Amino acid sequence: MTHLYPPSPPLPDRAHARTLLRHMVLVRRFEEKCAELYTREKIRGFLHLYIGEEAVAAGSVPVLGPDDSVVGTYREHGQALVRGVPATTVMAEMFGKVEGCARGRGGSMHIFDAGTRFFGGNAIVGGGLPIAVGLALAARREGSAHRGSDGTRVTACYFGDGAAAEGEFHESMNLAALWDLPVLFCCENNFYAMGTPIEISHSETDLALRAASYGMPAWTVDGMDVLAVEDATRRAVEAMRGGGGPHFLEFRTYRFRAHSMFDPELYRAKEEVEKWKKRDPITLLADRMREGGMLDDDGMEEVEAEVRAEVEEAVRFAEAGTWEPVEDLTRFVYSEQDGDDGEAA
Amino acid sequence: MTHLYPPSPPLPDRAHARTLLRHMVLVRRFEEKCAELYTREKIRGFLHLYIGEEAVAAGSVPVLGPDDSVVGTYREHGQALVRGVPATTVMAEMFGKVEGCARGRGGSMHIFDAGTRFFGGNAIVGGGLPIAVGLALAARREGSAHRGSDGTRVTACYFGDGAAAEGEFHESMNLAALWDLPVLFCCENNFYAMGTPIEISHSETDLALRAASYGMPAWTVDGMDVLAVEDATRRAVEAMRGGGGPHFLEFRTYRFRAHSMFDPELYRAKEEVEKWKKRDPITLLADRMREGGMLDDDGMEEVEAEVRAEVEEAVRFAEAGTWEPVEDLTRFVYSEQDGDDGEAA
Amino acid sequence: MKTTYRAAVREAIREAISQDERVFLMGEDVGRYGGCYAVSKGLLEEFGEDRIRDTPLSESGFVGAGIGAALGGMRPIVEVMTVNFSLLALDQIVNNAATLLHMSGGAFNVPIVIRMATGGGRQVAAQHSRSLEGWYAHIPGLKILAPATLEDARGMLWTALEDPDPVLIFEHVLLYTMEGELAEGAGPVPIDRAATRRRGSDVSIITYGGSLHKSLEAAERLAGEDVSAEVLDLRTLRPLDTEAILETVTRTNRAVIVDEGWRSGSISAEISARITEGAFYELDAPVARVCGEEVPTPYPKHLEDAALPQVEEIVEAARSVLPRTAGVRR
Amino acid sequence: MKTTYRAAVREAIREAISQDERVFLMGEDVGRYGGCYAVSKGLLEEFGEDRIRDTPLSESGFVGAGIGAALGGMRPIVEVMTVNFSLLALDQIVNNAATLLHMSGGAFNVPIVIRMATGGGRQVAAQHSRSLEGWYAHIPGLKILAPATLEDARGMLWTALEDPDPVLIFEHVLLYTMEGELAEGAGPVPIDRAATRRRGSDVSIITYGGSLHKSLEAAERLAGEDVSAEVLDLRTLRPLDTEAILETVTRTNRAVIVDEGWRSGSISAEISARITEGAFYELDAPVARVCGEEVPTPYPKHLEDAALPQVEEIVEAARSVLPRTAGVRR
Ligand SMILES: Cc1ncc(C[n+]2csc(CCOP(=O)(O)OP(=O)(O)O)c2C)c(N)n1
Ligand SMILES: Cc1ncc(C[n+]2csc(CCOP(=O)(O)OP(=O)(O)O)c2C)c(N)n1
Ligand SMILES: [Mg+2]
Ligand SMILES: [Mg+2]
Repeated sequence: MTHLYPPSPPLPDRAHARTLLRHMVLVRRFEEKCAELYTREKIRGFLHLYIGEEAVAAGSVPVLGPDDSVVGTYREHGQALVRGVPATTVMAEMFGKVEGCARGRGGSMHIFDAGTRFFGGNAIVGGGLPIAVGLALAARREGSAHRGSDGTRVTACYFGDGAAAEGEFHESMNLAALWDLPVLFCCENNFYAMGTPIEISHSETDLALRAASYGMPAWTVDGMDVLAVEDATRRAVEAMRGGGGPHFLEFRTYRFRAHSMFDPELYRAKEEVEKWKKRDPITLLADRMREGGMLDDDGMEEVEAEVRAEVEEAVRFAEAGTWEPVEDLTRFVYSEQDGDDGEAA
Repeated sequence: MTHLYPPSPPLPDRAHARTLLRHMVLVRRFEEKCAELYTREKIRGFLHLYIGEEAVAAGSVPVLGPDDSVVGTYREHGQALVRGVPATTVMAEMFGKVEGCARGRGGSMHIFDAGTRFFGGNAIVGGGLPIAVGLALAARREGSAHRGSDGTRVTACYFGDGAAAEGEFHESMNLAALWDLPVLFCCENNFYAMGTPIEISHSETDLALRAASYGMPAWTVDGMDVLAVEDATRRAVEAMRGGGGPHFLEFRTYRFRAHSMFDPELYRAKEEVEKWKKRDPITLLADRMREGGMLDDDGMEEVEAEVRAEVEEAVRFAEAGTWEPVEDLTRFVYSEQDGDDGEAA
Repeated sequence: MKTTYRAAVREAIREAISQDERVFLMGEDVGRYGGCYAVSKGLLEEFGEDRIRDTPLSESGFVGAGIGAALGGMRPIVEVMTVNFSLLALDQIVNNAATLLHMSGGAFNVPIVIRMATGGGRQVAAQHSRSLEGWYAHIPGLKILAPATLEDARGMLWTALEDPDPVLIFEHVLLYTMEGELAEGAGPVPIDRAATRRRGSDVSIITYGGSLHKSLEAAERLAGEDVSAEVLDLRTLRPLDTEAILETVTRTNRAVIVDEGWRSGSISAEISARITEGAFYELDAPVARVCGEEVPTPYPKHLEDAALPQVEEIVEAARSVLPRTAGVRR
Repeated sequence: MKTTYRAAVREAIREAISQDERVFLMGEDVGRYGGCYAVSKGLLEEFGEDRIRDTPLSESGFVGAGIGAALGGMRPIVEVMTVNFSLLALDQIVNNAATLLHMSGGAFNVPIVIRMATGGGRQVAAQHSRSLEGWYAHIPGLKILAPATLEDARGMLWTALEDPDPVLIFEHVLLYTMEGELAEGAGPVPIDRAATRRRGSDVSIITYGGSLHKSLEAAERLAGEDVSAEVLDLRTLRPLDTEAILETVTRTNRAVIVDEGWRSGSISAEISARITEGAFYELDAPVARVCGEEVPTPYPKHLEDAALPQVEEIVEAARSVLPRTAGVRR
């Protein structure tokens, strides 16, 4: 692969660089634990790992403020953890326990969290895109009074290269651009939709180019370089706060693992995976920090230790969680009002 | 409006020019008669007139050969008549008579004709686009043996500016370009989708530009100039016969009448309509033919007389047609096989 | 106040927009065109583009945007021109609107109201005449309304907008021009209760929406034959008011269900099954159904009429469940 | 020959492609990935890209393209990964595939076969566990199959490909790994006939698809209580084999319907209604239904299990329609 990205931005201060690193390590170790727990059958159903793509979440999500909104996919542990959904409740969700962020009803593909405005966890490819448009529409109306002070509330929507072939992508891009809404389209181009390489999905594989055809600023970003991700996201969000309308960011990245736990990976060569692993986003940043004198072995171990503790705590929390009583099965079909039980009629 | 079209092509020979003129006059008079029959309640339901847009059908459809296919919309009388679906069976269809090209089951919005490979008549906006892709897919496989001689079979799909906002447009454009299929996308941009002007439908109103973003040749054509329409269509079809893959033609045109018989036209100014009427496609060609010495008042009257006879014959045929017996109501839900009656079980 | 069904819906929208700044109307041609059935005529001029939003042709996109806006604190009224086009938005309606509350374990409810025209009878053929409200009623998480009177057209929309969950309102195309009296002070109408439109003791005609008026006409004709038919207007298809259904059937011991949807798998089947389950031993005859013929709606009037339930069929179905001595008061 | 349901479907596809040059398979990840349930594993290598076509994620686009290809003379097998995603293609399926023959007055038939996985039981939660085959059965113009055995998985696909009209085949996700014997010479299977899977005289269990095996297990348990249960496998949900349904109920006088779909408006309702209409006076007890709970499928196993029909519930439902003396042979 040839990279036509601008040079990587300079290293930020040590504290900030460490936060970026820590976020990536957290997602990596959390998911490695998930894979292990999957084989131990603590986690079931579909499990889609983000390993290899951590720079995208770690670089982009923290640029958003607490009043902004995030819409994810079924491969959303990364965004959720970096957004601040506690690792404990995310893990409990994957165990299916009531203490999970979605009371265990959703599992891995359906992470939701009201407190951090994390709106899923959508397992229909492309299904979150129109929702993001609507959240931005709401933010614009509600937010018009705020514009002067803290700017427009942004809705960041994550989706894959495969999703961009869906009709809902077209409709959402057009609506956002037409209505000039503050949607940040974050395309995680990992070059595959399950086993389908991007050349088999798109007639025009330069997704930023396609996006630009809606009259929307659209940039291609090195999604393995967390500093580049952060820089691009910052510029986009700043423009949006100033009323700049929707932006499209294509993050070129790669998943190191299989699509899901069921995928025998027949469709790609081991060498290709190995080649990408040489640009492991964690190593890339760690090496630069080392070069910049911001990190040594002890420092790295400290990060790992913190993360280890957090992940262990998450597993303990999930293990200690409780199962929802079967009597509650039909709750949450309808909202519970005035003492009624929300059951289906 | 400013026109950035290339200069109009030269006039063809008299016989050919007369055919173009005759087709346009046929569609015009046929539809004027339809409007009259609608007020007389011979035609019911939805009736969408093509008046003003005749140059698109007259210029493009005859470029196709008998083995090519046509997919239309609910505003398809023009394409059907020019394609050679007899005016008689089209009119009978609108009367709802068994002699109609769809046995009267479909009415104005659902003109179908197997003999001329006219595949509807689709009243779901955008619904015909994927079907055109599929027809082209079939033609490619079936046709691979033919390539050497008469080239690839082309599927022409007509749709509006409004349709281009639908998700199916995106999916179909991508599939056709990705699979390099001989689909001729004929976008009839009449600047409105019902009462919605194109600026309210599309963030990028230059539809050919949007289409080109799929990596497909896409041209903007003066849709009021039948010679320009024909020329562009010819070039596209020639390229496709040579294996050139899909092409997109944006025909800029205008409907002189209301969207349907129910439309009070609140959304556009009379002046705008009048301005466009100055570029009436029939007058444009007739004037050039007069200038070129190919047409005089007698010649025009001759065309009108021929068309009048054809339309009168169509009405007579439709009037004389028969009503399908009520006992046959549930036919055509399933195909009739081996003497079974195809009824729903 | 003399008004029409169309105007009653418009009034409800107007009042909602006036009183609640979270409410807005969005859909194809709701603004400049005035709505394809003229329901929203004049509202764009009155409220401006922010509250009356014309959308491009992109049903999945703008229905999904409505869901997102609802999640974001708004109270959108999304108009899909007709139920036929709603199939393009079905993923958003079923996989998101109906499901988000549950998937999120109660964290996110979706207070959206989606209105659409439904039904046949206007000779607009197969792709424009479907009656799918009963089909939608299969989906847990949705509430499905089919107001058949002026009062309900206005009052159920109000209640729907108060509801925390997604509500779909199906307006039968033939009702828009229906005229009638509407009390100035007519208030909200519950969205979980059927209404008895005519009292009777011999047979229960259970129906909703466009078929209500045919059923009332049938009941009137039956009265002429000395048969006393009760007419129950379901009004809401999900949740079904099973209690009201069983109550009337238990009283009359005979039931006819009238439903414009295609017979197989229509809501009439569910009603029949519930009657069997809840009032089997009360039934004096099998439950009868008068439904749409199982054919895509044909264009010609005589075939379309034959495809839809008609008054005479309802009368005959009622006769068929009555004892042989029908017409002679039992 | 010992094989699996998955392999039986694969064999049917392989043979169809080998024998009929019009047949091709198209869908997301059917090629390089080998199919999301590994049904088409190896077929790309065997037949090449022209016959095994990987599509982009665009359900409406490629299902519509399948319809177009069928109109153009091909015999496409379109795979939609699961019924959940088919909602994105519903407009094409309902407004085009099911309707074109009628709208065109018989001019254009659509010989397409659309296969999809359906059902729950794999803890993949609300958006991946729906059971909507009964819902699809509401649509005139479609044929709806739900093969539950190896023989049917293979033989019904063959017959479906011979059919001139659109056929939807629903494969229950839990069946793919089911092993069993399949006769080498096993031939085509009719797509309009139910099959009696177990003979019995006390009660008829009417079911299909994934629930067949639970029903057979329930019948086995009931046999232990000296109750003789007949098990009818519908196999095809549209057209429903009403004759077979009425025949068994007329014989046993008691019926239990087992259906994984959400109860309200499921195919179980239609079956119940038809029994009422056709065998009311033969019934000794109200028809019972064992259906999916009306909740989007929850992720945790104990809740998912509770949401789906289970053997014990079927046994209890059968007991409930039997006379009090059940267990003592009448
Ligand atoms: C509408 C829809 N179709 C198919 C699927 C099955 N599916 C799940 S993930 C996936 C691949 C999506 O690829 P991409 O958008 O690139 O995201 P990635 O998995 O690479 O992150 C597919 C086909 C689905 N969930 N939803
Ligand atoms: C999916 C769908 N949505 C809405 C409609 C209602 N409708 C019929 S025609 C039309 C306008 C289409 O505009 P355009 O594509 O520009 O074609 P035109 O009518 O201008 O020829 C609309 C909204 C429909 N038929 N199908
Ligand atoms: Mg991808
Ligand atoms: Mg237009």
